[in-house]
Amino acid sequence: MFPWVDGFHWSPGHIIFLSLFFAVVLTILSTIVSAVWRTASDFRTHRATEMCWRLNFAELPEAERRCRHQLAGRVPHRTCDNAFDCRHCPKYAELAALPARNPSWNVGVNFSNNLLYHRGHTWVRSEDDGTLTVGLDEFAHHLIGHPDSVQLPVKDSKTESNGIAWRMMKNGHEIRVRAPIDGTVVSTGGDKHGWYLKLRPRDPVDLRHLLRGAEVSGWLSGEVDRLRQQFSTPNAPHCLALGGPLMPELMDAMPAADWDTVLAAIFLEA
Amino acid sequence: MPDLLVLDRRLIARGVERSSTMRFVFWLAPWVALLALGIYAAALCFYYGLNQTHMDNRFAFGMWIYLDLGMIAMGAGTFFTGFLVYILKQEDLKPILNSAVVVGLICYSGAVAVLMVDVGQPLRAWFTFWHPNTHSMLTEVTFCITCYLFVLILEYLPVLLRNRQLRKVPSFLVFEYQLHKLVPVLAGVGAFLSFFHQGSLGGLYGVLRGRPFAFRQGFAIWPSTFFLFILSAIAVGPSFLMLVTAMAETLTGRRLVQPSVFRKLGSISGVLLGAYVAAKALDTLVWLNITSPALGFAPWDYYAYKPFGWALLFAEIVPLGLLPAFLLILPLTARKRSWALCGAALGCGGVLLNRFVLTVQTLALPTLAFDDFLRYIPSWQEVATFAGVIAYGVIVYSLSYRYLPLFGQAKGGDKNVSVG
Amino acid sequence: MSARYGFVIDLDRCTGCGACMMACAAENNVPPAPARATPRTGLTPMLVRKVSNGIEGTARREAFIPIACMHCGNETPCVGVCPQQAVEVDKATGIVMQMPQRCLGCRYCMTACPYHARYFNWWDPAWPVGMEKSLNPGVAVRMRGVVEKCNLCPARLHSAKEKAAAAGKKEIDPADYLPACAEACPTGAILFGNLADKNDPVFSAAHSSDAFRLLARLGTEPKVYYQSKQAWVKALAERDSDRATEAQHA
Amino acid sequence: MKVTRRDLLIGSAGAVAGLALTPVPWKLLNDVSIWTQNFPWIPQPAYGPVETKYSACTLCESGCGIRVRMAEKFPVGVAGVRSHPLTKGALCPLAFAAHQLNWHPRRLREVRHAGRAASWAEAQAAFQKACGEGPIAIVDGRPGRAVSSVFEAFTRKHNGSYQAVLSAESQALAPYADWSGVPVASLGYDLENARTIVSFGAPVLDGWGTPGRFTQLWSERAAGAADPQLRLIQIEPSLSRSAARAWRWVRVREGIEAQLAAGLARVLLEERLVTQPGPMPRLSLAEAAAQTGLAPEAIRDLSHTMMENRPVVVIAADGNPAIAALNVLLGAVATPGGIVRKRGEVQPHVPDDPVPESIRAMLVDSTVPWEFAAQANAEVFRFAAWDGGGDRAGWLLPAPGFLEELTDVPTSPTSALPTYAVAQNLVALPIGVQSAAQFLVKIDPTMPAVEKVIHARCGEIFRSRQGSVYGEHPIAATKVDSAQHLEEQLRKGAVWMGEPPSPGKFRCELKEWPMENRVAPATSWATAWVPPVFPALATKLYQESNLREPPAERRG
Repeated sequence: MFPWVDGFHWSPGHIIFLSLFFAVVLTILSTIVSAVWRTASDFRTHRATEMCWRLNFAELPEAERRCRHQLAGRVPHRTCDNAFDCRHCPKYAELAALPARNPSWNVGVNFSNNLLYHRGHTWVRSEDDGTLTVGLDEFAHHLIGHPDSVQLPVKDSKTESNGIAWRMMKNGHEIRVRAPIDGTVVSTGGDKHGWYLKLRPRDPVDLRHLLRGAEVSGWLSGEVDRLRQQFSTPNAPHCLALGGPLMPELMDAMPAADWDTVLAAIFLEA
Repeated sequence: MPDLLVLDRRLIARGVERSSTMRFVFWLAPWVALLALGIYAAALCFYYGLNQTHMDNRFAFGMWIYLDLGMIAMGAGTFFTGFLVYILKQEDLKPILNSAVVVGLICYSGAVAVLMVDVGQPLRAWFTFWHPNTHSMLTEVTFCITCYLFVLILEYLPVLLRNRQLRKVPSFLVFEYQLHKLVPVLAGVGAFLSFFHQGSLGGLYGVLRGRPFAFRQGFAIWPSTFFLFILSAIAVGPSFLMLVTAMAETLTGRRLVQPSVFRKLGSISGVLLGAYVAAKALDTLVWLNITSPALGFAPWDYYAYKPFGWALLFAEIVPLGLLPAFLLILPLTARKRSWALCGAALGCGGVLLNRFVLTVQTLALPTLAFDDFLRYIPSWQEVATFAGVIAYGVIVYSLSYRYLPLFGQAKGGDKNVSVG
Repeated sequence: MSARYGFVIDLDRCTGCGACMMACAAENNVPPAPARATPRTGLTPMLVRKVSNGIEGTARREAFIPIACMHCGNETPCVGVCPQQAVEVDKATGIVMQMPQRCLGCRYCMTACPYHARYFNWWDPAWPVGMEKSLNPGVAVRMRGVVEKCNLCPARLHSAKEKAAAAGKKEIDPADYLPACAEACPTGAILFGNLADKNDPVFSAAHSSDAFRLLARLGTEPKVYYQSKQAWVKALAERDSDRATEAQHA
Repeated sequence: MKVTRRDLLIGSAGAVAGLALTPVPWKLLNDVSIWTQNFPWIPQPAYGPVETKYSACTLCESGCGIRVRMAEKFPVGVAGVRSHPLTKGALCPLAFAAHQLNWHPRRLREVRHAGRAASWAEAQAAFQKACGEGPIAIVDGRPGRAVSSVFEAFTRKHNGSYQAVLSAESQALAPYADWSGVPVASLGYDLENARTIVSFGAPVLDGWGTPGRFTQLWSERAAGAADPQLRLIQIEPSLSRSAARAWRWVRVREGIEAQLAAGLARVLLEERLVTQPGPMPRLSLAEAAAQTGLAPEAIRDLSHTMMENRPVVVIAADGNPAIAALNVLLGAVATPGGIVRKRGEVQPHVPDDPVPESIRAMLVDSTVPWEFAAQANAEVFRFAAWDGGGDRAGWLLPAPGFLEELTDVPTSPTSALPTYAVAQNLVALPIGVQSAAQFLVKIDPTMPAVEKVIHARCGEIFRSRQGSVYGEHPIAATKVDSAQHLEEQLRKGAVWMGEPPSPGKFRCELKEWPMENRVAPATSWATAWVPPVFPALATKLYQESNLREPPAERRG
């Protein structure tokens, strides 16, 4: 193997063989090392969260990747190819100008027109002091009810949009809630407070990617429809009857349901 | 038990429907039992030594070596498709790639495991690396197979990390992404390694001057069997992938890959098989008329012993070589799935027969004028050990199919029966 | 000058008594085979085989062929194939050396050997209680799972060298180095010596008209010669001889 | 801080990676493979000085010269002695594993009575009682040894009878003894001067007589030659190893030696092929041919071939008088190259006593083959070093094994020259083991000790001033300065050999042609050297080579 090991010969055959072997070993090792190193650097440069999100987004079924403008009825059909990040979407401005053709009927859950919504079922409210409050929207709230436990980020920790902002446990299911925006945690609330995080947004503040107005109703109705489909079993509870208000604490009401899939769909997991 | 159900569900990618946990468990149970038996048999061999087998001084290689050669030949589809996709840019074969990687991993890890049982002093196996005799084909095989096994593991890693739970860990997901970008490099290395060890496995017997039935002339240090093995391996590798995929499709009752992929694999297999048969025939003629007589061995002597008659040689070349080649090439049959699969099966059979002849018949035939033809029946330990490897393969493939994106994310539900 | 040790075995003189086998086994601490051993799983570095002219009845003739490692001098089949240099040809003596403590037990060399002169330790070596006291000092017992064969009694060569060294000589005295089998043969059928030495009796014997080697056409230059005046015995040298063929089709 | 699962994963991964960088795993790997190179359960050969001793093998009556390598007081190797006048360095195959026999699983180490463990004291008491009641018999397997005379003395004193069990070689000589009155022990074959040897089924190349003596003669004068100096004609039903290597193999039916001999005799007499006349066999050539399964021509040819180059001698497998008669007819008795009388009487000839009707007790020496069937009603005291299996004796008494007792080795039966050697007790006698002689001396202290007898015989040889002593270098007996010195030499492994025979000296008269195929008595055993037990090594080796089946294991 090596010149100092018994059985090594300085013969051409031996040298060629071993050098080829070492070349192969080095190639394999360098492949691993470079993969690891690139991974590490992605984390150093904070590209990791973004990449994870985009990899997940790529795996989402098409129905869940509809463009906000389709939700608002501005365009008949459009699928987002930008990981829901309208900030860098070339067509955003042009499409946003179109009129929304989508009357906001009752979708079964309430939503507020002065809140901005993220597709991961969080809302964002800008406060006077320039911070942003983040909470769980009513749809998610109805489903989960009161979580058994909440694991919130520590103060001054950073959140990245579409990264995991906080985790909750409910009936043995882990719920990973995606952060709507980039920012620094100023203070943390919880289930009782009605909000979960207060963030100081990273400058420049840009909330363009969050849903508002007609988009929200379109989006939520879509979510409710999917929920209906997922629960379209013979013994479906009346709460899901067409138009009826969403029954609170659905997870407690129907423990047998395939919540794993449902929650994954709701919180944008592939 | 409910935990198991939950775990099972959580491991299956969202939106992918798989058979019920119970059904899956019932499918796995017999294989697990078989694997346990195999492990027990191997343990016997480790503890009491190889007297547990029916090998002996004259039949020093037995069933295990034969099946190793066979498995590795079947595993050749992996490096070859990798080579086609990443080096020759045959993108349309991509859907089969993940499945191919798993098949390769099973074949190679299985073969290495059996080899470890087969040697008398497994604890000294590393001597081969420490004091290598670079003239030995076995050294070449050992080095290449070990390295290639690592490559396969690396190629399998991205597939594994795409599992629903594992991908939740951001670092895993990113690593998978980065590694996947580098896979072409691995494919290249894999192709290089496989080329050599497939060949060396042929050389293994081709260099045996003392066994004129196996001995062949060749270029430089490599006997003709070196090249024949490479050719035959890459010829049936794709066929074997077709068979495995087809089997998975019947078991799951779902179309996993487009017919076009099948056809492409088939035609590649067919063409290479044709080339192989031609080369093999030529080589046989040279051997019968020049090589063997020169060593003082009349060729007809080899085939004077039943059950190893000329029929074996004929079967290897015509019904299990030429015929499948035609079945896979001719549009008429190639387009028909059943015919194509039949051709693939025959092709694999032919190469397996070739490996059998080279390993078993070579040892059974007498060399000294006063020697007799030898017989050898493997012991149950030998059979069980190998059965264990088969079971291991089925288990790994089933688990991979169930929890990993083997054929892209084939969303949508299974049809009738569904395992894996 | 480097020696080429080898045998010239006169098959006409061999009565097949098996003394060479016994002496070899005793010299090299070969363990008795366990009850489960078959004729094909034992250890016989020297093995005498009975051969016949393939005819039944009064015309039948039989002879005995002692077979040990042939110590092939050219393209030595077992040396080339060993993956970890556990087999080597000693340049000074021409002896093909098998090193059990280096062997991994892959048995590739056994498939390579056309003479079947290599043996695998299928069992742990074991003797009846107390019999280990009768083991030959200076010859290590081989462990299970390795290949062994005739190394031409290296212990005897070693002591011959020591003796020569003590006497301050470079070359060993040929009389001091005689493998157990050659020493034991009651009819003097086994002649041992240095084939490279023109004055050595084996040289002339090996070049006599009656001398032949087994499977010489393989081109491995075995250093074990055989000798016989009988045509049918000579015919055993090669596989595709008439006798072999008719024996096949008989 | 809180340790999450993630931290654990990373930690363990790091630990594994880190460990690989330390020498620990590599050292472990190395040590493990070193361990495989000397598993603790593998026996290690003894180390320390190896000394070489010379002696005579006592496993059979041939008494070949052996060179024994001793390490830590135990024999670790047996080889022949080139300077030995009779065997010239040859040994039978089994002798090479003889040093392992003492550890054979069947080695006897304690007294057994009726299958149960007993003590020497009990055995002694029982034998003493038997002597009191009488009559007793002592059976000796190798008459003519110092021990034999102890046996004889004991039987004389305690109104017993001395019985000798003869090997087949000796029995083959018995007819001449009957006809000439010369004791069997004094007769031998002068093979060195014969030119044609006709063996009636005697395994002459397969353990007959002294290993090496005839095989070497054959390999020098006969092997392979088309027209050899020494012709070996083997008459045997099957292609035995002797037949396979013989100059001619005559295939005959089983057990028709006498008929063939008669047929040959007829041809010899009718065609005047022999000079001196003899009684004509009653059997006609045609009848002989019919019974032997040979054509009359074949028998005629055979007799002609026999006479082609002479001297010719016929060797019988056992004491068949018809074949002995053939030798007489051929003039192969008391002539060079035939049956000769040894010069000088080394061992006093001990005559067999008539066997009494009923014997109270029978002491069977360890030299008597296991097959020996003792008289039914007698109480048997069986000495044996190895248990041959079966229930052969009331008393089974452990006797010394290989090289464990001092004994002398008289002339081998087939030898033409008298020899005398002494086998030293190179190995310490195991506890609880003693020889028949020691047993008898304990019972009757007036019995002479073996040492004394040997000493006396050395004295006789010294005074006879005949032959020479073959030690490191052979010297004429006349050159030996004292009996003391001679004994020392012999005890060191030298062998004395007397003068070659002088022709004549005895005659055999044939009244009429003996016809019966004398059935070998129960006391005879296969001529090929069959040990009380087969060395484990040999059993295995013979199994692996296709030489011959190992003797059927005698199971209890």
